[in-house]
Amino acid sequence: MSWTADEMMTIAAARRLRDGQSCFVGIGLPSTAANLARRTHAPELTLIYESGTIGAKPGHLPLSIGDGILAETADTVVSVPEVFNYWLQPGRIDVGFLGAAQIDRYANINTTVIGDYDDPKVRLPGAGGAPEIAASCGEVIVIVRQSRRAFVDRVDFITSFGFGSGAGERERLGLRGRGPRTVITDLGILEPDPATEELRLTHLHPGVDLDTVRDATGWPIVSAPNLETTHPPTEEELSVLRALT
Amino acid sequence: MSWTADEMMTIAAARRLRDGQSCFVGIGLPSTAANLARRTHAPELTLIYESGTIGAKPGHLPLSIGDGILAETADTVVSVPEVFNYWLQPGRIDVGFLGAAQIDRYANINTTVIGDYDDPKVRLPGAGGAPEIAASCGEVIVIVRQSRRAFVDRVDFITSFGFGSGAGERERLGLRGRGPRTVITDLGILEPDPATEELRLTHLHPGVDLDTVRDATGWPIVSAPNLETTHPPTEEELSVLRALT
Amino acid sequence: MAEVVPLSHAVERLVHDGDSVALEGFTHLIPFAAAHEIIRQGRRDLTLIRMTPDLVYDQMIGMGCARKLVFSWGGNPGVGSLHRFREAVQNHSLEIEEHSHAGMANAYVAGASGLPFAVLRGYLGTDLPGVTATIKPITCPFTGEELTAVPAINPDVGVIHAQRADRRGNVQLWGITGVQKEVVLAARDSLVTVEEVVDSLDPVPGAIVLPSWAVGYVSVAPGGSHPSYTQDYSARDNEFYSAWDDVSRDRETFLSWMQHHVMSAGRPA
Amino acid sequence: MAEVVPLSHAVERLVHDGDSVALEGFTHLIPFAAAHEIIRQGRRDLTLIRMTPDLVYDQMIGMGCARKLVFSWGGNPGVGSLHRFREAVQNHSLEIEEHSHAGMANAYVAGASGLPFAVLRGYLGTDLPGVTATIKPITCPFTGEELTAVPAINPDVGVIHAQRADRRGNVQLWGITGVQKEVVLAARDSLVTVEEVVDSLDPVPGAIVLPSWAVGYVSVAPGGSHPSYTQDYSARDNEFYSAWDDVSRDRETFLSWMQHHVMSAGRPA
Repeated sequence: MSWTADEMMTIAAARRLRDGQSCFVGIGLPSTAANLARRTHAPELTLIYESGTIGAKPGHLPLSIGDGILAETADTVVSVPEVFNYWLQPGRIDVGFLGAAQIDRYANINTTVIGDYDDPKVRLPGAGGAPEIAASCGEVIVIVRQSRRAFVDRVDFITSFGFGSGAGERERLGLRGRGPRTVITDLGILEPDPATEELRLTHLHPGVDLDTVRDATGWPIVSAPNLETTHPPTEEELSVLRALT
Repeated sequence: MSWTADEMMTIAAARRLRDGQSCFVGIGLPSTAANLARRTHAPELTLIYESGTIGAKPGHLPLSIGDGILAETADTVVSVPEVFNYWLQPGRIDVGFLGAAQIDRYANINTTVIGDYDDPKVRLPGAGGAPEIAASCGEVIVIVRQSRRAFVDRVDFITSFGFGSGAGERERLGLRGRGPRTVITDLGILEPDPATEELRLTHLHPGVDLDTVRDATGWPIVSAPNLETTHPPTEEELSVLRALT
Repeated sequence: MAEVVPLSHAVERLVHDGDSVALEGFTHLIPFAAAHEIIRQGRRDLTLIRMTPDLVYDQMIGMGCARKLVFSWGGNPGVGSLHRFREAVQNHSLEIEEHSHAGMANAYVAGASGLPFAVLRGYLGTDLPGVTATIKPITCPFTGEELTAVPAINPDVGVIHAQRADRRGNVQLWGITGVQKEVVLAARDSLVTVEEVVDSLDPVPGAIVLPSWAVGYVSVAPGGSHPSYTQDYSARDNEFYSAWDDVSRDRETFLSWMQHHVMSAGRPA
Repeated sequence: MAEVVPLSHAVERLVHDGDSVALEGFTHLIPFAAAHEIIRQGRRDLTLIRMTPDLVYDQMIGMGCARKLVFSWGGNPGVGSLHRFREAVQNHSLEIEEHSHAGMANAYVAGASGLPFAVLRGYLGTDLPGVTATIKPITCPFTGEELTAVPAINPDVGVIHAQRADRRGNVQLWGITGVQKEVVLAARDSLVTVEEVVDSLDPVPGAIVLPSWAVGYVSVAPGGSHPSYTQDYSARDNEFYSAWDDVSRDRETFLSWMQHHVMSAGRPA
């Protein structure tokens, strides 16, 4: 059986969600991974989209965070202020699932601009719900394809706070969530070093070597002492994922 | 035809409501008057109760501000935070209709305690929605039976702000509504002097003389230069009121 | 995920002496059955929180459950006074923290929102800030305007009554929904009594749904809002509210009534 | 009371050069018909306010209506960039005021509530406060904790699309309702386009109702949310969203598309 790097990435992300958790889902890869998890090992996963749909059980993947299928299948639909104020902000939601245009060694995320804010090389979409998802969810999973363009030493703009410039900063700011504990890419999995909060490689996906990861990372990335290889996709994971997309 | 002083009071209050207005209604006499108005000259009066029922059209008088008949007949039912924040606070509502245990010469209202707050002679129910109704409605109508016990020189406790100690205070506090423009009693109608905001008698109900009002008022009440006699209840007003109560 | 358990079990697990407890329901859906179980279990030194204490807290205060009351309107709606509440305040046996409805509603909103305080246009010019320490001025950082702040309410336990739940513990209520969503979300743990448990919650106009994972315990208590009401299940017992004036005016009459109607009533299964 | 008038009349009366205008609808119920009428009427120097500019503001920006944009996420959902928006920002022809969703949602709530500002746990640690002057710290007067304040949004005109209204101008919408209630209540005046006007608004689960007296104008615009959607009336045209990427990438292609599909389209009756 064969699979693409994107399939491995999505499956690895889905596996990180535990059954019974609540998950604030961004659109795109996070939504695919969360829906895959709900269809495989985590049928009791509660999906929450920023459009206010709580407990959505979409039969097909939505293109946007506000597709009709989300409202029609949700346990309840609340207003957008309510989803941010009553549900996200108090830290009720276990996992926030984010993408990124840039991410740096301390897991800060940029989705705002490449270059200078006032004279951008590339203007990106901006923040959306991400800054508060990154602040308030119990933990954050980032899913992003690994490349030197995306994995930079320091992001051009902090749209969503990871660990700032290292350990202790989240606590100093009074952020409630534990921040981006997992970054899942098409090459492997990165997790913050418990002492420094610097992202280091903890898993390589099957068939990927360390040099490939180093070449795709804009800082001298370190491997965890117990670097593992990700379990390859199962047949079930692949077939459910392919039926979904 | 004859009528009671309470009937005259309720009818005089109902007449002050204009068709098409929105009215934040307290329970008891205010609710009776507002429902009488809606059944006579003001069919397009919008009744709003603090339970969150907007546009209630009760077929009978509710005993409480949260009776089922209010929700069942409302244009919409909103949460209690919403009715105060989105509807009352911004000054959207034309008229607030309040009762009082004590009211003073500057139309400040007490529904909290008789005597000292920390050692009350009589503990009354308290504020409810009244402080913010008095602050935020376009204007306030107070309906209260006139007696020396109720009409005092200075209230023991300001639960709801009228004009404080006189003209200009509402503006200094930044209150948006124009305050208690009308106090309707079983003896007549009091309105603030435009210069001083002190309540003075502008109408006597039919058959009531000035001395009776003076005896029932705890400060030396002044009559307006153009003191009028309230029009007696019409047959329609009386019959609708009696059918209602 | 909410656990569906008998009411007595839920109260035993949730409510402890000294807790702050908010039983909400704005005229509609007042959780009397839960209150009666708390009374029967003999809880003491509670901080009772509720916008309108109503008969439900008149009973709890009269039975000695409360050390402190946080409230905004303490009357018998459309009838008059709450005599047990009134006597307790007048003889200084109950500490009070007094707000307006707008202040309390916003304090619950802040509690549900994970914020330490709420801002409102309220209390200005009144004597309430002079007697209630939890009302403070706050200045708008953009306009310089002075407004009012109240701290969040985050009770140890939030209790509401609802029309129904499904077997997974999702709760559905409709009609006047008051501050019920807010109190459940603001509370550290929560109990919802329901008229019935059903297989699935068919959508109802005006209904709100509290997902099972945001609720602590669900207990079946048919008629559990009496003498208040449950829209589409029961009507408000206005005669009970009127008659309460006489029952509660005298302490002995009250105690004997409670003994007969609440204390010796069989515990719900 | 809302006036029910043709869309072109409503836009003529409501929207003037230089106004601040918020067209809301969170993916669902985006008021494209109203936007097209504003474009056809040639409005200029508008401050456009919207959480997700979406294609609707890509079109208005590309057609030169906007001086400034207040927003929180400027992408083509699930597709990629908004090219007219992106080009305008990159060549400095559009002033921007940038927030997060939580910040903007709360700014609308403050606007609807008659408050000058809102408080949230937001933006902490991010670079947004450094580039957006309308994000300021605020200290809790009870706990001393530092939070974030944003000023209220009170647009000159709020515009939404809804399923239906009755003849008196009461408006009903359901499905994902986003910040639509807030924008209408926060705005100085408002316009609601609807799929249809009906005799009476039968209750619908999940629906909100805006009473006629809280709405400015109602105009009938069937299909007025296309290519977004109107639950129970139309489906989202996902292909249109995908195709927009090519239409909008090049300025000339965009202008010719707009000329053909919007400018020379007959004004709605």
